[in-house]
Amino acid sequence: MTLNAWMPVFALMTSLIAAVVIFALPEKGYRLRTTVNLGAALLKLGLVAVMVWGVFRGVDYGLSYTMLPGVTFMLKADALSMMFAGLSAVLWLLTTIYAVGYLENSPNRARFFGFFSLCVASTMGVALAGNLFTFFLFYEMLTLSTYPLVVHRGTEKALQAGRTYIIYTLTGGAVLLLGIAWLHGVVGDLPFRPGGHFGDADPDIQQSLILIFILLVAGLGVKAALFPLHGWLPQAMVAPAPVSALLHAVAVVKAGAFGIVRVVHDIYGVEASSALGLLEPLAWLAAFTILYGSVRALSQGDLKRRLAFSTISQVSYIILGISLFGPVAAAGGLVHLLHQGIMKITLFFCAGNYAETLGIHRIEELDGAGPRMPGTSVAFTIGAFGMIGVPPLAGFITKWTMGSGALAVDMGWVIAVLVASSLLNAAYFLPVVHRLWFREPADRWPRECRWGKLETSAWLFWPPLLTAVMTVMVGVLAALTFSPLFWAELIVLREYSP
Amino acid sequence: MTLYLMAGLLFTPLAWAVLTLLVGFTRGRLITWAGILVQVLVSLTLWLAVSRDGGFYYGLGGWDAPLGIELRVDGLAVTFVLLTAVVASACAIHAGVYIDPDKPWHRYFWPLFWFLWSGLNAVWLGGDLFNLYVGLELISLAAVGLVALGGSVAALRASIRYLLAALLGSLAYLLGVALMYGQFGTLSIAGVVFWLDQHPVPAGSGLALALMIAGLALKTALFPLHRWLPPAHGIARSPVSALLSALVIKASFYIAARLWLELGEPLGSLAAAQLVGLMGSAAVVWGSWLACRQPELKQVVAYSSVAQIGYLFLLFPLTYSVSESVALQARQGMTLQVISHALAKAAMFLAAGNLILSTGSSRVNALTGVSRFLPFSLFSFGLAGVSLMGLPPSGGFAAKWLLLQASLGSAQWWWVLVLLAGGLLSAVYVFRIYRASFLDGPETDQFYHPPRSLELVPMVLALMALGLGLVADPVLSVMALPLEDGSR
Amino acid sequence: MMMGRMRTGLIVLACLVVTGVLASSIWTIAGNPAPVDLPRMLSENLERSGVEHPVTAVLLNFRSYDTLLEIGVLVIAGIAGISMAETTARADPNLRTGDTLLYALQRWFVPLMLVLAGYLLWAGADRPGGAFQAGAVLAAMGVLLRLGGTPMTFLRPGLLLRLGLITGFTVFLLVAVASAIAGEAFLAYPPALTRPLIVIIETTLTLSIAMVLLALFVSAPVNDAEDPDEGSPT
Amino acid sequence: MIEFLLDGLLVLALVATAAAALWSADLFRAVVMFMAFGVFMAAAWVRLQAPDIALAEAAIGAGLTGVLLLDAVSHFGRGAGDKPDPGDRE
Amino acid sequence: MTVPLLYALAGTVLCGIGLLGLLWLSHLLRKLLAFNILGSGVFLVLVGLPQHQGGPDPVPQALVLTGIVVAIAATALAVVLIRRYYHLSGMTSLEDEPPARKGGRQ
Repeated sequence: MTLNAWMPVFALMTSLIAAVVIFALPEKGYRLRTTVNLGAALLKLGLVAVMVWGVFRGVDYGLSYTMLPGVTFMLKADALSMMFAGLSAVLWLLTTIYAVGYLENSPNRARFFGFFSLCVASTMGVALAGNLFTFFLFYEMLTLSTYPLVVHRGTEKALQAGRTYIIYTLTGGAVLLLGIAWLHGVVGDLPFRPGGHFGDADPDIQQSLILIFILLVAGLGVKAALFPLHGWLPQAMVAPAPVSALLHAVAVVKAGAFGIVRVVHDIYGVEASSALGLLEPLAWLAAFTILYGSVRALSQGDLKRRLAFSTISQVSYIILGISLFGPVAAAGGLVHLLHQGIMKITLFFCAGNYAETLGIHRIEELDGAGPRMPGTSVAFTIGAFGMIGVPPLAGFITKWTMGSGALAVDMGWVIAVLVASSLLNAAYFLPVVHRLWFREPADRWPRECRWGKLETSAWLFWPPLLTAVMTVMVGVLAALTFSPLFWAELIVLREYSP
Repeated sequence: MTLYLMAGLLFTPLAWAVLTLLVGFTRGRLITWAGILVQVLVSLTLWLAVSRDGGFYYGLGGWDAPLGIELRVDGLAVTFVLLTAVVASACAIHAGVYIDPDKPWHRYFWPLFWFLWSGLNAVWLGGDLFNLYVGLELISLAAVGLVALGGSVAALRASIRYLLAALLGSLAYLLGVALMYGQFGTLSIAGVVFWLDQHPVPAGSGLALALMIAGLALKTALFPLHRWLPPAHGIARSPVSALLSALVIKASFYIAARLWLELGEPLGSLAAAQLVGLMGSAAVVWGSWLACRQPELKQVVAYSSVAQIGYLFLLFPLTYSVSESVALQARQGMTLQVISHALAKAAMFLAAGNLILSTGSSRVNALTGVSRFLPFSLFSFGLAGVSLMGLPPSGGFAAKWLLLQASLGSAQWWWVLVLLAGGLLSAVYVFRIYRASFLDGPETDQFYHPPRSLELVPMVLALMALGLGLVADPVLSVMALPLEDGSR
Repeated sequence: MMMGRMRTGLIVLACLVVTGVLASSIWTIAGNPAPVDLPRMLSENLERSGVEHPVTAVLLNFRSYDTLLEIGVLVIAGIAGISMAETTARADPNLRTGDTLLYALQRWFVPLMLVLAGYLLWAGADRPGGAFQAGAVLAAMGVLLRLGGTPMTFLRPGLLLRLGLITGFTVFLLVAVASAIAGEAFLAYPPALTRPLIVIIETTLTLSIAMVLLALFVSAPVNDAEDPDEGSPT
Repeated sequence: MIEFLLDGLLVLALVATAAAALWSADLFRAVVMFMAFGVFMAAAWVRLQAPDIALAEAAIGAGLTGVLLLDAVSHFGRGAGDKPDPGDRE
Repeated sequence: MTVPLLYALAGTVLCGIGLLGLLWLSHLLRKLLAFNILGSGVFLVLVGLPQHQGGPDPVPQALVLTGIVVAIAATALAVVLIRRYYHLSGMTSLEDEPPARKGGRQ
């Protein structure tokens, strides 16, 4: 076993061990806990960075052993997994910083950060899984480790939301398990492989392959909040801001979308899936979800709920992208995995700041908050514009690439969808921005400023700004090597010409 | 070498039962610790020996079957011996702290415990139909004695019910044995199998198998014969409940499974297999449903046992007239389910005992705020719950996966539905406990904090149940070991 | 009530069915010959077993493991029984009756039973009879004495009683493991000593069996002390 | 032939006493019937050329169990809920 | 039709009666009687069936002796439990819930 083989394990272990240590620490050990948290986050970031470089140079990180008769536990780092791993590594660091500030002197912090690290560990596992079985392992682990975070507040409402969340996700998990087990029964243990395995699927298993695909997508669609299965997401809003940021930007929804990408690209393979006629319905479903989410977002008065529905719509961009049978569009979809993460987490951080500092939860309370909290509000504005797709921000890159991709495979209707959703985005984000900057502040806010010059505690102030800057950067520097777009094109290259 | 090992294995528990009977509770505890050490070492060595150079038959008293009694020491048997050693020691260590030594009747806990252990070993290794009957009675009476210990009305009520059910079960089994002996003139299972290989199946011998399995199903509390179980497992002291749920019901199931695997093909019938599977599924659904509606913590756990037993009986339809590979998967799934349920359920009962100890109430909704002030016991409970729900990477998940594969492989999709639905239903009652404990309780900590040793034992068991899935393959490879000299 | 009657009917029907099926299959089984002829093998090995009486040979040599465990069962019952017991509660007068019949019974039967028990024990080796029968008779005698009001203080739960309970079992066990240590299989008697060993075992067993049965008989009611049981709401 | 008749009678007696032991209205009589059943069983064992069991049955079945149960009955008081009524299944 | 077979069949009848009693009767002592009768029936089958062909067979006889001892042990224990149960609760059957604990068994 070379060191390379163990790299994924290390990347996993950093947060797993962090979780155990944090559980072991006493509630009081505030300073030590924070150190462990940040230390682990930084270490993980370093490991991931090394692996990104390695994967780019074609180093093969992976280890596998037989876990059950005929079933292998397989960890493996390829371009796609590094994209997701990198995203979660970066955002985990920021979110940890944010959470430390957000939960200052609130109870049960040991529990919170413990499960928080566990959740990130499972996300890492999802990213680095080498086959569907391993993927499922961490996928369910993610479900379990996020439940305590959702119900963290311990109020009736939180527990209700947790109930809904668990019912949705576990049922989805069961369906997914059935799909995986069935697939395993039909064709055995398949590692993820660019180009997939069913380029030449023999006709007599095609029927079951189609059914299995439906099962898999249905199972994963729950976390990805595809249209009929999205019900849990808005409810999960009761969770503390860092959690919803993580849930929506990185861990849960992305795990679902990521899984769908894996199934389409690395198990079935795009050719096979389109040959089986599976991609087009998926595309339609995704398109519908995009519009549906945006429309529902319009009517939400609660800021976080509006963001939630925006998530539902945005995540489906990824699925739409990969389900359009063509490299450029696929790159657009994949890059959105990153872009949406960065933008959405910015917005959630800001929402958290408003709530924490000014006690604002509803949109109409935001009047004039801009001058009061300039930094946060600038970040929010950038994020919102990004979502709308204002050039040269991240969202614009996504939509542009996808649009051209759609044209390349002459599916004009996608353009229409993109335009419509952008308009809708504008329709539900611009009013918020307008309220922020151009309305008279209501003076029920706490006057005194506890944090010196800053508008809020430093822990809460910097993360959103950073992510906002990223939002700009990934847009402006999209042409550079190692920009998300570049990386997505790398993935697509390996997928379409295996 | 193995001779001494076997002697030690059979002798130690009985001898320790005698020793502990002669002393009081506290001294009995010390002696027990020594005994645990011996027993665990012996079991482990035997396991290693068998996994190195295969299983063997061990003729007691120097007489081979059919005249004497032969023990059948194969991979499966020694694995269960080892499992028993682990779980029973854990329960004993927990009990040593948990049980109040001042009550005069608690001195009788240790001897009963050791007799129970010896009975379990006798059953795992037994290769002789009548000897298995005696072993079963040993277990049942010891278990009843443990439940009745302390003799409150509720305990008596439960134990009498338990006793009657157990007796009826063993008599049904014995009747089956009588028919078998009348038919084949021998009591050794291997002998019967061997004869059946050469000869056509004689008429009227199916009933024997049916009677035996019916009796054993009653002792295993298979739905709809389960009504004796929840009172008994609910009322007993937590370590006792752990023993009962983890090991005792497994003993009778183990015999039933072994009989079915060896005699099912010739003597059984498709209808019977499907019927048993159906009862198992009903147990899964009904047990979980009732577990969701229990107001008391230990009752929830007890009914979850009723449900989990249901999975085990899916073995019957999944091994009858199916391809070799499917049957193998089903066998392995069953074994993993037995082991992981034993570990998880023991952990759960012990943790439940701790929670009851610290909340001072046995009701579920008394758990409010527990997650804040004593997360440790709750955590072990939760981890055990993960295994019961069959979520990865627990042993329960591995078992479920194998059973899924088996039912898909043999195109019996209806069991697939049962497996998935069962998982979700168990999630409902497990999360019911989490929910109760996550509710934000009073600001102050008014719970009694049990000593660390009490909290550690269930945690270890739960972690083993959780990790089992990751090391399932090596474990299964030992269990697949054949006997060095085929059947007699 | 309607339900009750229906259930009763069902139960009766079920039992009838069971009986019928059982009888029919016994009839069929009786038809076909048993493949293994155990009795013959038995009689061939009888002289190696050290006793002339085949049943005793089976009980204490061929299938001695059964017997060991079975004594275990008896001891368990005894333990569980005395764990409930508190013998002073037996002082209730209506049992210490001045019943003349009982006295007569005692006067005539007790010695008789002693003799009988002794005979049975001694006969066991080569004629019908043996430890169980002897033990049972002994126990019955004890019961008579008991009913007659003899206190039998040694039956109070104490070290003495517990020793008595397990003596036979212990001896049996020691013999078993001694053979194992000698390198034989568990429970294999050395050929030379078989007979004496079996006699020793039987004698001690007789006493213990009688002891257990008596203890169980005596220890019926009860100490009113209770644990709070966990299953019940507090 | 004649011993077949005898066996037949013995079997009938067994069944009759068994039934009586279970369904006689009075608990005390039930137990007495049971002891009678034990005696008949002993006889049956003799007929089956199983003298050991016969002895054991006579001593244990008829004697000891009977006494145990009689004592229990006297403890219950003979009237204690002893009419045969539908019971619960185990 | 031989003598042992006759007794084996008689055994089945006793099994039937015992089972009926065990299921139907509610008084615990009667259940106990039923259990013993059921046991006797099983023992008859155990000895009678093999002896139907080739003469007396000591093995099942030995088994029955063991079985009888187990049965008496169980019976004696049951009597102790039942008597204590009656002593504490005044009940002779498992029919009605005692006041001591509600819930639990559905």
